[in-house]
Amino acid sequence: MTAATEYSLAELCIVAAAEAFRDDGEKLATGIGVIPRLGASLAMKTFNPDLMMTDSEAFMLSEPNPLGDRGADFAQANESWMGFSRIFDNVWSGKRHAMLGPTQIDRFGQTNTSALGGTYQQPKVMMLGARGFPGNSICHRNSFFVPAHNDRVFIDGECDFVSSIGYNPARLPKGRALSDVDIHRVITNLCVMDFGGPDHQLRLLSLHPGVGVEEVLENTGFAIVVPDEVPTTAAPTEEQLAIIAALDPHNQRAYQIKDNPPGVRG
Amino acid sequence: MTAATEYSLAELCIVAAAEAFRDDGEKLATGIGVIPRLGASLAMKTFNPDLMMTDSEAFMLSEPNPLGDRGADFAQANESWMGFSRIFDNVWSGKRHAMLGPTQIDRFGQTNTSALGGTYQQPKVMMLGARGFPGNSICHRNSFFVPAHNDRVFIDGECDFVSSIGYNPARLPKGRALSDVDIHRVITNLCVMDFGGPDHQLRLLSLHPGVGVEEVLENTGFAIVVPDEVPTTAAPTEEQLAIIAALDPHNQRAYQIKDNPPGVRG
Amino acid sequence: MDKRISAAAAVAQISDGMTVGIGGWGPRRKPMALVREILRSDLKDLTIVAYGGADVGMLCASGKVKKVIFAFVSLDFIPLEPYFRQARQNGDIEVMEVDEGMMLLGLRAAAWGLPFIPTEVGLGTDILTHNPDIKVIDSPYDDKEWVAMPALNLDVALIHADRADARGVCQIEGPDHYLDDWMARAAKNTIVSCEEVVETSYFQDPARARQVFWERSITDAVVEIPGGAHPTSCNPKYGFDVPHFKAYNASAKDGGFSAYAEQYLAATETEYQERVGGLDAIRALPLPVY
Amino acid sequence: MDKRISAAAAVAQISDGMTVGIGGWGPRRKPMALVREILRSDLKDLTIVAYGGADVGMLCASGKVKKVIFAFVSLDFIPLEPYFRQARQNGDIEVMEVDEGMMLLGLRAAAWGLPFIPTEVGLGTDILTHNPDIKVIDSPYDDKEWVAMPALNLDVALIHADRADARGVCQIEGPDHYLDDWMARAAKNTIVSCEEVVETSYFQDPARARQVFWERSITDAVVEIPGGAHPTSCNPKYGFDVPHFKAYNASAKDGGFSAYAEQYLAATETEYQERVGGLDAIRALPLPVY
Repeated sequence: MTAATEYSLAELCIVAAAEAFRDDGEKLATGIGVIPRLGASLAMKTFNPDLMMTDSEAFMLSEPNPLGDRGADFAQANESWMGFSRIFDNVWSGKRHAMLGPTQIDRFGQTNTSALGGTYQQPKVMMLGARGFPGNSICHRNSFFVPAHNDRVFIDGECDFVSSIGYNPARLPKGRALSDVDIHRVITNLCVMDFGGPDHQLRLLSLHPGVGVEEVLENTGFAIVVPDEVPTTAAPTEEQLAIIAALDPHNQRAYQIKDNPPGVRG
Repeated sequence: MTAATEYSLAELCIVAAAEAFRDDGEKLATGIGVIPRLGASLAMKTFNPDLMMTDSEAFMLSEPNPLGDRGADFAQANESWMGFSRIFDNVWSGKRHAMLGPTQIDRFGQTNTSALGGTYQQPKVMMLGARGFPGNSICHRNSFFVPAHNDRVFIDGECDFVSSIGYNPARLPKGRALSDVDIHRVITNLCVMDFGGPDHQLRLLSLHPGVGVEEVLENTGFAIVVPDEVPTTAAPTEEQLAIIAALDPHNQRAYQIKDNPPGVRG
Repeated sequence: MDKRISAAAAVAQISDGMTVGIGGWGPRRKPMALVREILRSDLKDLTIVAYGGADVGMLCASGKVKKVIFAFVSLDFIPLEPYFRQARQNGDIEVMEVDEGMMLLGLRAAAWGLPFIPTEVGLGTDILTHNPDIKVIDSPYDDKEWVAMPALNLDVALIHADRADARGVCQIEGPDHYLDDWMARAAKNTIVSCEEVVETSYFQDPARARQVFWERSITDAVVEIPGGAHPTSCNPKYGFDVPHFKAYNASAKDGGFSAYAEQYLAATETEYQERVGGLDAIRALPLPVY
Repeated sequence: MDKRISAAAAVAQISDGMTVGIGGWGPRRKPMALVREILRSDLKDLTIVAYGGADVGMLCASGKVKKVIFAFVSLDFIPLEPYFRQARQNGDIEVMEVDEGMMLLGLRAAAWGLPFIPTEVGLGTDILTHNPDIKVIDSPYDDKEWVAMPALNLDVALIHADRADARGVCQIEGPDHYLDDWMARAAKNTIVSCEEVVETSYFQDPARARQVFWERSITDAVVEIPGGAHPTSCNPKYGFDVPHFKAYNASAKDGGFSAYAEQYLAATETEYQERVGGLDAIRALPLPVY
């Protein structure tokens, strides 16, 4: 368990993402995008072998698939059929932890994947749509990964379209508690956060090496809780880097954060 | 199409049962018990090849299975998986016609498969339970086969336990019409009937050869509609008898009506 | 995570008064060894949810049952389950009698975390008369009334599978898995007995992985009991035991369940299997023809 | 019953203003040849229900669409569908935006003849803000509020399968049938295009019969169009056409849909396939790696 000295910011984020899945036990870990997926895969390959993962198509795997072309000889480790219709049985059971990257995140932890600006009938920018975010957010644990931490993602005010439920008391459904919502970690290119502040405020948990509190505050469109002592995000170990390299043989991780910076700021 | 002169009452009933499925088009024909199943199978093999039928286990068949041991070489003609869970998708869609034999049938066409006498907490005779009758009766077409037509089956008064909805105005659910219920044919060892009388009264459609109207009336616990002219139930053709024999090679049909009487009363 | 435990340890997870769903259908693929382990226990006041057969009959006859939630209880070729019948006719048990499809909807509601699923099934019948707890509601979209079939939330589900790995990946190889997936998903604690524990690599073949009907996170315990469905069937491995069921049925009129239990139940499943002819005899039982 | 008809005859069964469900998922196994036949028709004012991809984009771009019921519209490797985006940003279409699982529940409600299925999904989000027709109801069993996801009753479903017989037994051989079974069951009229029409005896093998996800009574028309999913995938036969999708995406910025249509659509599917390289080229498209 030797801490590495040379690693990319993407690799640091992958390890931080893996940490988010540490205590999940036997949940379906769904990482959408290269860094979340590698994070979930790293967790499953190391400290949480009970995690479940799919091939992003129709089967559950007992070993995560490496990313990208796997060669003609590769045989994936199926353990059960898991087509899209069955995914919803899993979502609604709550036994899942998804990590994905919304376009907007507001101070309530509400997110937007749907539309920006204009009116709902005629948005300025149409995006993906609500996808499964409404269901994910109310049924199970979620984490967010943000490759470019800025105040266009962490916006002042409420999301233009609220795709996922957060900790907004004004939107609390009858008979439910805000604490039913489970936003676990928010991992960005600058830091790791959670919604563990008073009244579910966004809270700084760790700063990536070389990042200061001010930079986080400047790039976040709303107030966050900053503890007196903010640790530095743990560096990957050499063992973790080797596993990440094996999971991502085509180095897709190098293209996830602008300019693929090193993990420790120069 | 030669009308047979020698045939059993069971075979007459099988042909009458087949007639019940004539105009169904592409429905799942479910005949519970030897005579209903042979009736549905005969219909599928002759005048309604569009009928669907299962192997009574987990597959839909493109050709009905013969009854009983089919020999080691027999390969059934699967056309789709149709496990019990999928049966309900079919039931709720309405594309089914079931024929079965309830223990009690009352003047409303309500039936009882559950319990007789005593109290509901402590019935005198516990039977099968409601099974799928509540769903069948409100979702799709049903017919009944009664091997022993008497006033313990066709009871005076209402069923001890109403397992299936019928034409009882007092039980009509809000927003529905009695004509939504579709009890198609009632076939007994004496006659063929339907609920086509005024206000959905049970009505005599045909008498089996040698049976008189009086015998039917005496054995029915409530009033039925008797048209001025009551035809005789059509005799099987030789072709039909041959198909029935092929569908029932072990002659299970001989054990369905007490003493296996001939089709034409002596 | 190794979920393998003994039948006794599995049954020790059940408490008096719990709601227990039992997989299978009538005389088909019932987790009978687990049921027998309950018969050997001190458990009582259980609420049983099942497409019922001898599982329900035996539990009723041995005084384990407070309430049965059922659409039918039947041995198929012997239509009326003798001991369930006795229990009903003696007024020994509470019941919630529903339609087969209503039971499925209740299990799905539980699996999906819903309070109910609406249905027209049950309207106009005595299902509603005798179940005042099942509510009839209006729809916001039409002028009809609808039965709000309540979730059947299970504390425990008992299921018999063909194969499982130690982590709870379960395969049902037979032509039908019945409603077992919904029983498993509706339960807080799903206990699966199986004919054989296999390595995870067994499921790599997609054809086998397709016979896995729920995620391993749904399975809480795996109990390896070859022949554990006897006297019910475990198609394709073995059929149900017709002579045994006939003797079971006859015992209701002659000696009663205590005589049946004394003759067969025994202190362990191994001894039970010896008394019914041994595992090879079970595996040789012919499949039923429908 | 022989349900085989031409694509033109199938599309002639659709009327202006109908609600049309389209199977597949994003760029995967979409009945694109049937969609193209709609593009060639005079149809208008359609309401489209889909896990959407280029099917939705093309129909929007060609003015066929009044309303889209969607959770997403995406080409996956090109996340944002260019013409759906244009239609939204121009304010050209009405929408009912729901969660993916809500759509599934709406299809199931339609398939099961229910007015709605309750769910917690959508609570607290703008799904409800912008869909005042989706009602929130109380449960008779708890003190919570629940979204009553209304049935998505389809006039027509369009689906692409691998094989079908003339009577409408349809096989989906790929690893996932998506929600196509629910689209088929939710529709009054289910039109299935397929790679190949086979004899009924093809399905005798239980492994093949297991890949049949709805009864033939659900299928109303069978249209044989090998390669009919192009440019979307039909796993295991072919993958989606990445260069074609890139050209399609680029056309939105350069020439618009009319330029795309002029280049590719043509008067017949045969001519379309010639223009995109022929059936052999389609069948040679590599499967995507996820």
